Amino acid sequence: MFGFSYSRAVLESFEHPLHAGRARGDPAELIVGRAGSMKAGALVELSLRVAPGGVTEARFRAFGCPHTIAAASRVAQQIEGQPIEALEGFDIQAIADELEVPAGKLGRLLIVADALVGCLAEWRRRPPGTDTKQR
Amino acid sequence: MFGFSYSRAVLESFEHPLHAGRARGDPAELIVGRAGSMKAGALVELSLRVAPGGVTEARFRAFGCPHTIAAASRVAQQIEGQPIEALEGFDIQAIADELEVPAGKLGRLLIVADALVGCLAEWRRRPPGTDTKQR
Amino acid sequence: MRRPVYLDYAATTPIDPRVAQTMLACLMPDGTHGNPASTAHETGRAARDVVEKARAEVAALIGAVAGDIVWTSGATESDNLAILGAARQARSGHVVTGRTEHKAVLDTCRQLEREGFAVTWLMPDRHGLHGPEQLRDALRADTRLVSIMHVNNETGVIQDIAAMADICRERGILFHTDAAQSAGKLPLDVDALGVDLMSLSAHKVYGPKGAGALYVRRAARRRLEPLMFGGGQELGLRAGTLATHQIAGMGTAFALAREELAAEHERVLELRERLWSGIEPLGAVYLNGHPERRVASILNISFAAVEGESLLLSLRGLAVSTGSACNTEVAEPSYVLRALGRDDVLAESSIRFSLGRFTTADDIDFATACVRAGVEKLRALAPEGRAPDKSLKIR
Amino acid sequence: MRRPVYLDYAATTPIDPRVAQTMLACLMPDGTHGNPASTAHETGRAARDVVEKARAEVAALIGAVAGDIVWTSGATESDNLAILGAARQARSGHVVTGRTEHKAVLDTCRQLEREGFAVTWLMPDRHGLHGPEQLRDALRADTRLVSIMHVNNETGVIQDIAAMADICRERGILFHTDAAQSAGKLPLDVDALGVDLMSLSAHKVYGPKGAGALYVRRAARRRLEPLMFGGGQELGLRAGTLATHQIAGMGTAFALAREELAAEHERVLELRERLWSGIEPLGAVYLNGHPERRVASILNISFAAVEGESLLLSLRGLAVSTGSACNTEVAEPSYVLRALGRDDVLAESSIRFSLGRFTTADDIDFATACVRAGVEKLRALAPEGRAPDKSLKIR
Ligand SMILES: Cc1ncc(COP(=O)(O)O)c(C=O)c1O
Ligand SMILES: Cc1ncc(COP(=O)(O)O)c(C=O)c1O
Repeated sequence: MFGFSYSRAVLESFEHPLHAGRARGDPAELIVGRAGSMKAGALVELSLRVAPGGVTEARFRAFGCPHTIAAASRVAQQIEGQPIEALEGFDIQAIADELEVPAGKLGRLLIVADALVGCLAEWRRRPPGTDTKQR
Repeated sequence: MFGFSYSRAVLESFEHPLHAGRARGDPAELIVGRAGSMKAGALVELSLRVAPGGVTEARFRAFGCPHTIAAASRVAQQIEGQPIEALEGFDIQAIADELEVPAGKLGRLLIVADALVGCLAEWRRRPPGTDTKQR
Repeated sequence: MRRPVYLDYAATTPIDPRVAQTMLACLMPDGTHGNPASTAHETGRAARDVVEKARAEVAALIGAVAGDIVWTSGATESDNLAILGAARQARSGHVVTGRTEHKAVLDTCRQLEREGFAVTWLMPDRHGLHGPEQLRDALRADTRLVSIMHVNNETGVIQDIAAMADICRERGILFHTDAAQSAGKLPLDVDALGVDLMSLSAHKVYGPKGAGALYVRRAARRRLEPLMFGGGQELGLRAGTLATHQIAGMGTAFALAREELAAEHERVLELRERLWSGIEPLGAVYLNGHPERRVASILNISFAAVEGESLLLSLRGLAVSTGSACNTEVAEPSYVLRALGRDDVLAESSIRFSLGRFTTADDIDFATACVRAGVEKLRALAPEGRAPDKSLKIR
Repeated sequence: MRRPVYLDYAATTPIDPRVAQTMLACLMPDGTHGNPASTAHETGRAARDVVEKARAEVAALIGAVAGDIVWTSGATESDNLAILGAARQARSGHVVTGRTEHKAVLDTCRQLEREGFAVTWLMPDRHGLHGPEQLRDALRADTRLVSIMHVNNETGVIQDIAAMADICRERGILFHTDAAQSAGKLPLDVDALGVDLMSLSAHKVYGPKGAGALYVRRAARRRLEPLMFGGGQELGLRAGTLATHQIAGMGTAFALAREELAAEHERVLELRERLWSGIEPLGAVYLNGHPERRVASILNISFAAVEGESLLLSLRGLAVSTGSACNTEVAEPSYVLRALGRDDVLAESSIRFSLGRFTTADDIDFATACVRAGVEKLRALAPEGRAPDKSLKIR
């Protein structure tokens, strides 16, 4: 299936993905971004718990190739603990470089980035804490 | 060169050809028959010393394939000691059978037979002993 | 246990040590190193004898006369010789083949289209089978050749060759079958099957790669144009120095296949059932190909809600093939599974397990554990959880 | 001494034990048995690595880039791929070749004639050489390809490929050379020679039979149509599973040839001179081919007044080739020697002695003794005695 080999970083992340799952807590504090589809070969979900100080928990779920999984895991790791504004300038290319993602796979990384963009959009539409009553 | 193999009889005769050379003696008693050519792939010479009692010596020389050499040698062996009349009904096919000559090579055997025919013709034209003065 | 556990016998088999022994007897300094065409000397004649013995061995496995076996460099060449050879000899006309044929047949038929021939591509049913009636309907007055494989290399499905060849024989149309995947796995008899041309490969039967044969029924000999010219070897149908050690190896491989066929069938079938019964409980796994009309050695499964490339990486303790093209960075779903009606996602998340002579129960248990762990982990990671995506419906 | 003494290295060489070792490493149970196309798993990737290493080794012997080497089943296939491939891609036009080419070239060009191409057959001079001017005169506006062998397999004569390729390059005509008999015997450099296509064979260089390669200059790649289709291996130019062990063996063989070329040349040349100086005193023996422009390993001699088949039988302690076709009961004189002007009788009574890596001085002395005894005995038996037939004149 693959004429290329995986970088050590991808293999490590694939084997032991960090931050897998769904962020939990007060639904008022949770935002979720999704991008891609099974048809497209990658479906990525990022879920964040956002408190006034910033992202207190970041989790991912992914259907996709090892690069997609590794990249989604890296994104979740990196944004946890960051102020929500940091997401805006998030550098997906740095992750692509770190994971040595081959050119043919950059489209998949954009799906990961789109999930992040989805989170941002959700946050802008509905800053966490504004709908606690909905619980 | 040959997709076929040689019979034991051909190999034996090729290795140790009997009656090779030229019959010697009183030229009045000698007759020689030749047939074939180098171009045809076989050139056979039979020389006989013929005394009133019959063929007292038969020798052959040959340029040709192993079957040709073996057959010429056999002919010389068989006619030595025979009355000259015996040459007329000489059975070359029996030699072909004995040597297991393949079909593709029967033409070469006919060249051997032709040398014998040459001897007979020579004998008819000039029965040995009629021209002793010519010596 | 040797790692990775090799379950890719349909791609190629390891050489049987007894085959290696035969080959060695040619390769060693005192071996049969002559040129089989050099019959002018003993060294060449010894090589020719080796070649002719092997010819009889290969013929015996398929119920053919030794003189009807033409040596080639593999089934790819055999397929090309049969198809291009028969069509080009006829100069023009129509050819019938199927959509799930090996690329050696498909690409060759596409070449015929470029050369002006008409080609009908039969669509299989959802199990991968062609119906004889479907073939009959496809035939035309100018049909020169029908080429339908015996056993499919991805799914293991077995076509009813005898029925199809029968229809062709009635009309004097040449029938070719690619038997690369059935030799050594099913009893084969060219007369019972009624085929004119049959492609064989050594390296699917524990013989060497780069050796193959084409069975050419005597009556079909004059209806083939060679692919390669020069030297007149192999009835003028295939030029080139015969590779004595390769041919000798193929001969031994086919002789062994014949001896062990029945016993191996039982053994391998049992192992495959063991594998399937270990994997099936995962749920949302789909068998590709016909449930019964398959060779014992192949199990092709699509795993719903699991991405193909990640699945393969999870299974890196196993040497298996997937339903994706291997030679490009961008995966391409299997055209065979697509023809059976699988969508791209299920086609890409398929794994072909193919078992063989050296597969053990331990190998199978290890494989089962790998698959269960890998699939469960990936499904747990996926957004939809364990439930299969509703969009992934089987036709 | 091993009997028969093998002096037929130009027909095929025994495998060098170091080559056999490399092949064994693929053939043994723990060997590299994967399919080089199965890059989805470790077993396949290991095979691919072996194949790529060999590609570099073959390229190195001829000064080529590894990516320009296409694996084939032998020089016969390489010749066919080059010639049919280039001509058919052009669809129509003119091809030039020589009358003393190998059958793999001659018969292939004859096939082109049947397909409607025009072919010019260059006549060599009495030494077997073509002049570059002769080639220039033969070229036409629609000439697509020139195919001239580097070293002749019967006489060992070396053509001036660089001069001829030069003329073709000027005009954008593809130049192919069959180097099956020069690889490992002469320094080879595709750029210095200026060829676009070069055929190579493993089994003339102590590698396995059934393995070969075609060098395809990058710029010529698109100007070739494949012979075989399916699978897209080898840049799409040659389909079929790569035979890992065969290719590995060819790689080692070519690496060894490169290392030992200069030393072997000296050694073999000396042995050949020893053989010639033992035979020449027989008288009425004629060297076939150019006295100097020949590879060191071949000595082709016509013996006047000796019938060919009997000569060969006399020499059955030696494995040598003769100037006659091998595959029929009725001998056919060598078309190569006929093209050099030998009459049928002298062509048929020719012997090609070809020496190689394992030939010793003892072998040569034994061969000399055999030849002397055999020729003297046959000449003594012949009607004309020792004197050569007057009709046997050399042109
Ligand atoms: C059905 C089928 N046909 C043809 C081939 C090609 O055979 P080979 O590798 O001998 O060229 C294969 C295997 O790759 C195959 O499975
Ligand atoms: C000059 C030449 N070309 C081509 C060939 C054919 O090579 P192969 O035996 O590898 O097909 C040979 C040897 O037989 C040869 O000597």
